[in-house]
Amino acid sequence: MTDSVTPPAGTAPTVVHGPKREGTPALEARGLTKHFPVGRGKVVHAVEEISIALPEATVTAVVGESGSGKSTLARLLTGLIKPTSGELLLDGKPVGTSAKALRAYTSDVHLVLQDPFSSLNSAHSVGYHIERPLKLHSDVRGAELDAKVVELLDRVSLSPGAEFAAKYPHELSGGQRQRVAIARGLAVRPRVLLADEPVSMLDVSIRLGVLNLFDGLREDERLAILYVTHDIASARYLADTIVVMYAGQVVESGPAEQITDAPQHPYTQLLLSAAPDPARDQAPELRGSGSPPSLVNPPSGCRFHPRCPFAMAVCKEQAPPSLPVGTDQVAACWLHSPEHKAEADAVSAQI
Amino acid sequence: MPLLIRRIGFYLIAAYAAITLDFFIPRMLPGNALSAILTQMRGVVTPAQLASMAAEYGADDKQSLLSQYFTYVGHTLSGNFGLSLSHQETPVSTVLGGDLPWTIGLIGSATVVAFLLGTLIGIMAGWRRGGLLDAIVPVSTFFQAIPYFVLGLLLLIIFGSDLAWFPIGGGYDTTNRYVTYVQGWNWPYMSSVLQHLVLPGTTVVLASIAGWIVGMRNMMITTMDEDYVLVAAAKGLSRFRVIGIAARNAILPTISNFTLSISLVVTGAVLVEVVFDYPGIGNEMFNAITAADYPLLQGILLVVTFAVLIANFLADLAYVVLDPRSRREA
Amino acid sequence: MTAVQAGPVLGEPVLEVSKLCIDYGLPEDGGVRAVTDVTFTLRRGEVLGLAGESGSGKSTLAYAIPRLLRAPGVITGGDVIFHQRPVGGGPSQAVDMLTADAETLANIRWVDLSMVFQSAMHALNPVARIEGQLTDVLRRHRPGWSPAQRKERAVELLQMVGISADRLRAFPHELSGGMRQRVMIAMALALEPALVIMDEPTTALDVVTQREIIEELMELRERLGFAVIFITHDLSLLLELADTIAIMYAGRLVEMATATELVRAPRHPYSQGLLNSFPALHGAKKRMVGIPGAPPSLRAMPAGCKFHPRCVHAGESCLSVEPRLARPNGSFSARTVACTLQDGSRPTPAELALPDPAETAPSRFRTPAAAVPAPSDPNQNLTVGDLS
Amino acid sequence: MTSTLPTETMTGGSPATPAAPARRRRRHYPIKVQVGAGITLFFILIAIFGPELAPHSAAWVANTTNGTPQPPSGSNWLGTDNTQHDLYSALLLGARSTLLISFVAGAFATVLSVAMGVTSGYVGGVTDEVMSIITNIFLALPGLLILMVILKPLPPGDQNNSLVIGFVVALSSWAYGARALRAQTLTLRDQDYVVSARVIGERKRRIVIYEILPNLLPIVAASFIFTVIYGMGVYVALCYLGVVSPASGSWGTLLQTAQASGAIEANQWWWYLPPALCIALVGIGLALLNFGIDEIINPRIRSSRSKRRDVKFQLGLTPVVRPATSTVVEGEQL
Repeated sequence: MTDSVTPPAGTAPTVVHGPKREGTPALEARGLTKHFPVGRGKVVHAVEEISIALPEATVTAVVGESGSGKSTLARLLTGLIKPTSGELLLDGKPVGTSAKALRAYTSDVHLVLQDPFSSLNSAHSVGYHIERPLKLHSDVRGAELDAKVVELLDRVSLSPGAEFAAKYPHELSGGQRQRVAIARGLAVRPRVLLADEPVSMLDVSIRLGVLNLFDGLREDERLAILYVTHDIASARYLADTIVVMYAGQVVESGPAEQITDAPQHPYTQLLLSAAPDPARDQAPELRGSGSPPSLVNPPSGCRFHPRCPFAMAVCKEQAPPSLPVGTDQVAACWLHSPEHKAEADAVSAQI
Repeated sequence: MPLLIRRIGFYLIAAYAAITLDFFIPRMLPGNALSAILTQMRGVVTPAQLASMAAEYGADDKQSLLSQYFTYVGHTLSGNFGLSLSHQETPVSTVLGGDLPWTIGLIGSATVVAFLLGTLIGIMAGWRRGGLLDAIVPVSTFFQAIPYFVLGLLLLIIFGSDLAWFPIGGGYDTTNRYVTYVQGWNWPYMSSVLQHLVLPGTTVVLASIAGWIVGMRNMMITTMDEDYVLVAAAKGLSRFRVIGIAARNAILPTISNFTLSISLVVTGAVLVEVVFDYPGIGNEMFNAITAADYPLLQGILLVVTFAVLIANFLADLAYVVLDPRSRREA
Repeated sequence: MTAVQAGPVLGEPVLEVSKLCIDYGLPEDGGVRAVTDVTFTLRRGEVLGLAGESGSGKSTLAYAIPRLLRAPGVITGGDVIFHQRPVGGGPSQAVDMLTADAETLANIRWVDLSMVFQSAMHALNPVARIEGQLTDVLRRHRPGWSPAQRKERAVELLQMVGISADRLRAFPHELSGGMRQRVMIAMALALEPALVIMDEPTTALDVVTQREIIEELMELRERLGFAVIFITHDLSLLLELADTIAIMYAGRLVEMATATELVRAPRHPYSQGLLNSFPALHGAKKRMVGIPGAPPSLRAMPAGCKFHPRCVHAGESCLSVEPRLARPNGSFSARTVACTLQDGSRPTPAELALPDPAETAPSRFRTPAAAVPAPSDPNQNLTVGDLS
Repeated sequence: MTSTLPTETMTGGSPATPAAPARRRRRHYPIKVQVGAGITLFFILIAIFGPELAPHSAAWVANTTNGTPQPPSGSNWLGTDNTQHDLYSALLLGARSTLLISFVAGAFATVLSVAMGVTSGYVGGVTDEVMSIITNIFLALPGLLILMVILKPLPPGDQNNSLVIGFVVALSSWAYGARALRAQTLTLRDQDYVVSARVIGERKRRIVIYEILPNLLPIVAASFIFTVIYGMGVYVALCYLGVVSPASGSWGTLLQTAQASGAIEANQWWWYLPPALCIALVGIGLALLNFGIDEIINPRIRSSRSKRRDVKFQLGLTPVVRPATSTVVEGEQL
């Protein structure tokens, strides 16, 4: 499907995932790694060596199963949890570690969470939730502040804004709450919006409304959006680029439609064949079985090899580098390495 | 068994804290109070003993506080609590040895009865919410809201003095001049003991049962919302099996909340002993306070604390046996 | 084990629900109506998909049928008839579930009608071993069996869902999410019931595990011939596995049709909106809109058609007249829909008047080809071999 | 007394029933809360105005040479004690110190338990470990007995200082509330709205005060009431045992003198019964209040009452009520 690729022999260059655009990305992460200690010297290898760039006015979808580290990645990008190693660059400038720098960072990067029923404090009104970031990060006060709150609510289609500002979270539906959460994120004109499964707890019929809102914000606000999801169909719908994560690592990334139409990593293929698809009239063939590995003791080599039907000897021993497999598309899989081409062909032929 | 190891660690720390607290309590007393106590003892004990006691309380400066502390810890660990002043210089351990069986009998029997009965009522009240038993729950809480000894007084007034159904005090009958009891496992003595146990025992049961009932009822209601209980009903299992499955799970938090209640029950029961003039630790404590018998007080405090810790440990053991999840590796 | 009858006897009804109404709270205490006038018939071996959003009453309906709905749920009208096969064979007997006493229900439950819950984590007793939870139902309903027989059956059941026998001694927390759900399915099939009600059985699972379990489940259904009521909010999944799909909205059935009919030619604006809420996995990207607004609250139901506030086709009559479930005007299929756009009183918009698909083939799981692994479709599943 | 306090097992109601109707906000407080509040308020008023209402001062002695206590009469509503003091006045006068110490103890204990519990739960880590161990030690120690040892030798000045006594009593009771608050804080800390507040850059202190504390209020209230009940029990017990003897007298002091003078053996009920009943009533009033709060924290435990007594809700046997014929079908009762 693609021309044969020529990875640089012997070296494994750092591959930066995310949409390819000219200029400096709004947010860039270099070599982010997070290990959570779980006692007795054990650590959970939640996120390993991920470099990702989020240019403005793009949507990057991070797709993976539960426990793949996609939510941890989103939280690392907020600065909420400290990475074990790696660094964040906002508009090309490294983010400082001082309290002041972190506070400034919070005005540029916002996170929308999954559960609309717990992301708003039932003790406070909708207006309060939207005022707070404005009070923290801007000098807007008084009537101007009220007007700004109304304007923000209107922008997420909660009209009339003044009426919604006076309501309490329990008076809103799930979709409306999620819009409030987004409006709060937009309050101080952020550069980056991180959305962690923002629609998975909403009713099916209102999901698209929220996804379309993100889509509009990408253009209107020139936001760099990271969309974390387990639903690859919605990722394809919304995102420019899809990044597939497995067991804390990126296994494949590339333009959204390329990933869903021509997945190159066996895990992406497994994920796609398992996804519900009304258009399908034949039973899908699942290639690979089992469940994701423990991240305390991740498998050697490629972390997917115990489930991979194409696994070769090298997969158990050496972690694969990210290899180009198409235009702007990379897959971390030995099957695409020229050195292992013969063996890969043999394995594929057997299946 | 990481849970159990953690808990044992905690009990060791708690026991150590109790011993240390016990050491400092007499030393925390205002200086005058301490010398007043020593003065008061002058006639009671020999000068040599007085000197050693002064040393023990840090009233003499010959020993450093640290070495006093180590001497004290050594004595305590070997069961040597010193001499009781109000009991003709009997060793404190001997005095407590005489009192303990009474207290353990009272608290032990009352706790077992309250736990079994309360849990059973709680299970039924939770299962049939809004039913007849459920109406008992607020009533039982009234007993719980009244201090133990006030409840004891009320029972004593009604059933002891007024109706005279039960003796009003003591551990066994000492007023009947026609019968002399031989203390031991004989019927006349034991029946008198049981008769004297009824009112104080009932007081402790009444005062503590509401905790078990309400705790178990609320946990039953919460547990019955779990899917596995509905699955049991959907399987066509008998009603008693369904209740059993719910109760088996509901009892776990009740057991882990044992810690919250046991020290309250013990302190409450100690006061009940005073009301009923029951010959246990509590009454001994009351007398020791009146007589300012500090060695005895210290001994009682330690014994009661250790008893509470041991009871907690038994509850932890029960929990580990009953909940397989607590046996999981971290 | 007794041999299973050769294939399901399709056509014979196993469950008949008519005009079922369910409230939360008694009418005297200000209860609210959650399910209104639901009527359907389920035949032996049929897979009925019940789709709807949260609060649409789909779970309420499913739990009320075996009368397992929790307080304050009350059944306030209608009939539920279960056709029970006697143990020794012979014609089935109709059991009125709503007048049955506790003992009759206990004897039907799990023997003829079992359930699989959404979260296996919560549906398994956390303090009991898997073995005990599999055998207690045998001890109850197969009193003549010896402990050895029960254990043998438990092993057999576990192996049926691909779990090794050594997990019998395990506690639920020692199993993975997928394994727990498999145990639940094995448990539901322990007595080879005629009907299994499944309440979102795979929603809590990851997509790969979900697919594995669905495939396994449908294979078992093919082999054992039980009927299924499958509840989910994921219509796209349902379209793949159900024979018939019932769409619920605000406590009412708004459309009922075969899966093929529904996906190719929806008749109700809500069904169409739902179908348009799932972005496609393949093909050209197009902007989709979903359905405006949000489902109504049970306490503030609009008058007339409950969907009219969100419906782009709503007309004057929709505000006051509640449409009845009926065969769409001009359709020759057995499908039904509750919408005035389909009763001939108003012109039907083109997108809701697509012709019924010619072949009303049952779901792909019913075709013999599905029983054996199908050769892979190169357009669907790209293999690595294609790349170079 | 495990259940007067919300414990960690009772935290959080899950949206279990998928289609459960939205609960209507209750405008009226449950009857339990109304009665409880009424009783409590009544005694608080007595505590405030007791000295004004009392017909006689503490020093007043009945004009009689009789050494035996007099039963109630028109002049002495609750009779007299062996020194011929008016017991009705003593009861009114004793209310103040009894309630004052209880509420002071409750207030101190609540402040302590909020400080310890919320800090421990929110900060986590080693701080939490150490604070939890301290809390658990205080739970395991027999507080009342230690209080007896500490308070007995206190000089009379301190014994009459309600702040000192209240604080010392609070020391023995704060741990219960701290444990419940720590557990709830742990749950709230991971709520998405707290995470969101951190994301927009809110400071720690503001998060604790504005985001977490408002949602802890029912538990704080429950733990306050619990410690007031506990504080009253402890204070009355200390007076009854003679460990503390306040100059103004308290209900516990009344009980102590009655007991010491053999009033129980002599069946002089007017001496000991009124204070005992008052103590019981205050306890019951507060317990009723706490009942209401418990049901607000955990609505599932509410004992619902239906207007139809003939319909029984039972697990696995959904009732069938057909309004047309009004016949109720259900299984046998348990």
